[in-house]
Amino acid sequence: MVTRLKGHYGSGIEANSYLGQNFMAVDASLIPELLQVLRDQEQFDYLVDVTAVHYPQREKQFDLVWILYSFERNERIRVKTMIADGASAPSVVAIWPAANWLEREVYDMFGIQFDGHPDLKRILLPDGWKGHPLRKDYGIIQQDQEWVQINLGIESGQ
Amino acid sequence: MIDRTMIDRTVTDRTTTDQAMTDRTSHLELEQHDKTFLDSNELIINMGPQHPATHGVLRVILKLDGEKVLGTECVIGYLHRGVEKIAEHRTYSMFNPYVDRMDYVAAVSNGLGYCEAVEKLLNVEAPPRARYIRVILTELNRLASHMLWLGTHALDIGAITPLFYTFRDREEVLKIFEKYCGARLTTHAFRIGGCLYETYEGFEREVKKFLDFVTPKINEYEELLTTNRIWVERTKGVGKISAKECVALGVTGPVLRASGVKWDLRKAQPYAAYADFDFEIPTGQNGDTYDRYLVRMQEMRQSLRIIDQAVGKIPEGPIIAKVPKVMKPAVGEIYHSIEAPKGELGYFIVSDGSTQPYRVRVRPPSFVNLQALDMMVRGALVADVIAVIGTLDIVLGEVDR
Amino acid sequence: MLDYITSYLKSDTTPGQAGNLLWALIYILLIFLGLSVAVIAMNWLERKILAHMQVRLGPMRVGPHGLLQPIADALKLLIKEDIMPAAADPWVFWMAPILVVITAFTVFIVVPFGPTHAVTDMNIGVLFMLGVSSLSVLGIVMAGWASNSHYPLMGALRSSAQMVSYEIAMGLAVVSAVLMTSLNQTGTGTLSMIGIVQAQQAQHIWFVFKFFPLGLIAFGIFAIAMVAETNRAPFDLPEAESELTAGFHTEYSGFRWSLFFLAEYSAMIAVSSIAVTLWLGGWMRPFPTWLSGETWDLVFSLIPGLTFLLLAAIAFLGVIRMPKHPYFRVQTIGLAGFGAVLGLIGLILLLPPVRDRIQDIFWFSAKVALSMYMYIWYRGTFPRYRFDQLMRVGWKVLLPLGIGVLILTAMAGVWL
Amino acid sequence: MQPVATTFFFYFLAGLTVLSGVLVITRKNPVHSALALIVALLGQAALYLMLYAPFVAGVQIILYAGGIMVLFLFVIMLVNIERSQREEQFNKQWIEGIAAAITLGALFVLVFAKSKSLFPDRAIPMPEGSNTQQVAVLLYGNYMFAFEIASLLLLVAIIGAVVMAKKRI
Repeated sequence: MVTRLKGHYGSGIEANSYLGQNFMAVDASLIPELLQVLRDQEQFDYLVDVTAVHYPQREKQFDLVWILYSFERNERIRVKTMIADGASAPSVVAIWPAANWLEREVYDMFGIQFDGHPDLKRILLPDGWKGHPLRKDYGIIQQDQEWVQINLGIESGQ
Repeated sequence: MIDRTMIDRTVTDRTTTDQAMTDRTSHLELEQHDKTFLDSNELIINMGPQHPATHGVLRVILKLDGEKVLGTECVIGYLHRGVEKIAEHRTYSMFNPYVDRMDYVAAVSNGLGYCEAVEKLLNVEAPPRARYIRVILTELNRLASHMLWLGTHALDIGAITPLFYTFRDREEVLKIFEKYCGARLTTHAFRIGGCLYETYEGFEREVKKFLDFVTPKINEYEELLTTNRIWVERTKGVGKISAKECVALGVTGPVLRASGVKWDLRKAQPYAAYADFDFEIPTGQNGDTYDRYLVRMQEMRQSLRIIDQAVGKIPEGPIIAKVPKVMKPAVGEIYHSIEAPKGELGYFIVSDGSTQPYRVRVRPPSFVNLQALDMMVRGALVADVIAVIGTLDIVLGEVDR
Repeated sequence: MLDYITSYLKSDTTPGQAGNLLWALIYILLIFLGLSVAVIAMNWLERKILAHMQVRLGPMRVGPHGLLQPIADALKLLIKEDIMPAAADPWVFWMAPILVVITAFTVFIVVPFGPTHAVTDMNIGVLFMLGVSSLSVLGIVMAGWASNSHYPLMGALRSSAQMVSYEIAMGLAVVSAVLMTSLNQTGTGTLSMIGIVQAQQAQHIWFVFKFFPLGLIAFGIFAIAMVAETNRAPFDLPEAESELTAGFHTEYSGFRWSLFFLAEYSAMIAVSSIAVTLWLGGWMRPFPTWLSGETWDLVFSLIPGLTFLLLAAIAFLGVIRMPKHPYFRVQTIGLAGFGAVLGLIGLILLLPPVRDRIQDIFWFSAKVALSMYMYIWYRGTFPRYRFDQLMRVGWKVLLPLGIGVLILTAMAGVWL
Repeated sequence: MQPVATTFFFYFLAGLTVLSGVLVITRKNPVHSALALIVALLGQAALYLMLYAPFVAGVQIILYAGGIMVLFLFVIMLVNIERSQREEQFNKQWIEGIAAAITLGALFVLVFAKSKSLFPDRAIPMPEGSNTQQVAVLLYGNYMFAFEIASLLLLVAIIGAVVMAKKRI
């Protein structure tokens, strides 16, 4: 499968395996197209999860991860791509509706914009919150003090 | 007199003005249906975050035409505790108890998923005895979770009696947990590499006794509900979701199986000791609330079957593998998922070689399943929204993490 | 004075018909007190019975076996803060519970506890009861609207639609029972509550068994419709707790809320008494023809007293089973006192002059109590109907069935 | 039996009915109007009772106050009250109203003046005991045809309402 995809997309794809789990590191430009192909032709019809990992030291700070599963093959695959802070990723809601809330959560937690998402707004945190808590530079007890004071009427949420 | 005490928990959310609500729901496009001169205005109702039937602090904004639901929007996050952020600041074993607090109804399953994921990352395997104990406790937990679901679901639909029956029987499960590890709800039963506690004296006998006790009880629930006309009318054809829609929306667990997809991670990618046992995956055909109910009832029976098999042949041997005191997995990442009572519960763990995970991502089944709510209730009645929230079996601790 | 009382007791008419204002007032007072006691007892019984159906104990702390719980609750409700939402319509909000309570109590003036034990006997008794109890929906609608909040409004909408729909089926069932009263020499029926029972006496049959199974079906229709009419499970949609939190009384608290509570229970008793009067022979004792004769009359006349003695025995059994710890002393004494009161009532009821007078009331109350038990039983067993299903049952099942039974009853009355 | 304080009750009920009738047309809030109308209808029912027509009174309560007015309220509650209050009210039309009132009043006076020739001297008092039976005999005996025609009319009205309210049948 990977060779087939490689033949089609060239060097943008790097397939790998760790502890028996397959993953592909993919160039960000290939993303919506490749995922579409994975769903339509390779039967990865179930989007398990969309998430991200923050590496502040890197130039392209975020790893964006799609975890896919195929009922047909009983097989999982992870698709990873790197994107820079402030850059936006293509949304896969059109391919898997399941991505809707998952992408909203990634946006909420990391501040990654998704192009083409129907309703990209915060999901777990309140709408007016400042900051994206799962970034490495966001402290564990850090809070949006202003929001807490205005909306909860208390000095601090701690 | 349960309904009288609920009155104090009045719903109206006074912090939200009508204007703000309208703004929030402005994107809920209205279906164009034939309008007649008798049509009334749309009503926007704020269901929750404190509402008897939203199972915690879920807030659903309903756009209604009379009693008909035109659209919904879920507002979640009231219970957000930043579990994933906490994980980055704890060592692997320190984070273990935290996962119990996500799906607090099925804490054992959460712990199992996390421990197995870290074990995979460390490339160790739990010894067989530990795996059998894990299977028994996890299946008991599945029973407890399904019982709680059944009770609250029936209560939402208006049958108040099953709640007390299921709580009575769930109590027996919790007693076993308590005897095993000292905790009833957030058990922290397993450790990375196996189990910390050996089974207590008479564990097998008690589990067997529990099996004998609970089998007629499940029949009793079924007697109360399965052929009850009102129950069937309230659940049949309500909140239908097809297999295709389930897959597209990432819905897993009993909801997916009730739509006719015979997929269970315990069979598809066996973990713990599930490969050793003989059990079936119950499925439905219609994907409605009634089928989901039947599937869960069957699942309870299958769980009993698994426990029955496991308890008879727990192998001897150590209960914990050799894992270092200070865990430093090699740089890498792992995704491991198990079949929690609610669906696929996955852990995506990234290690940077230090004692603390670099990133832990939990793939919560309730969160993804809840996404299907809007699709399932459009065009239905308000009463169906309650039934569908119940049948999705969400736990807000897991949705919000 | 004594002469006056005895002369009244010997008369065979109700105070209302005799124009006896004093006795009418006494009756009204008695009914009011009796109803309040019945509602309190019902409150305790419902919680206990429901609890035992649900493997719970129910109230156990306030008084022996929670006997004082309803009183504690009533006190709590009375001293609770009375909240009126800022955006509510004060006048309508204030009127609604009063209207509901007034209608719920007014209907009792025609309820015949015995041939003479009614405040009055109206020529249009049944019609009066149905009409006045149908006014209570106005109170519910007013409450829902005046709260100016979404959930109460939806509860009010549901309840108005529900009650108007079920009133029709209920009316048809009632008419078929009224038709049965006309099966006599003159061929004229009656709407008077006392007249209906007297017709059953004259025909030596409870109407529920008349033209079997027509009477039974009509009774069944009424029994279903009366549950819907009083907003009880499984038709408790207007106050569906899991959907509308509390429905029309979501915004009510304290005393006003307790008025709704009072009205709900007295409405249940009221519709049950209609059912008992129309189909279950009213104050007639069971098996009036099959087990007739002097001996059986005596046996049945002893039952009221024996029932109370049995209750007293149960209470004393409870006393024996009380833990022998000083902590429980007050409770034990309380329960023993309660049992003693019950026993005393039982003994008084066994006295010949009392037992002849009290029989009618006892049998009537016993039948109503049975119906109330059914209410509790439904609540413990059934899930709640959905709104469209409720409407379907009302319009597509009960209404055609009611019309069919009415026509068949008329035909049976003409030809049989 | 002789009723007590008949005159007092008559004037009390009549006054109540008229007062709530006035409230019906003067209240701005339609729900208040409807509630006042209910009071008027109940007062009317009580007046029927005083006329020894208990059956009519019962029907008045069960149909008008308990049935029709509930449906009225049902519809009114769904209407946006704030918006309807801002709209032009009918009760601003004083001239037409006064004209109508004068005409109606003149008619009443005329009828009262000529009542000697229009009505028999005394209405035959109906026996209280079998009032309902007599209504039944009249409705199903003498005026059977008219009664059935009326029911047919109502049936047509029901079908018409269904057709108007529902485009797809």
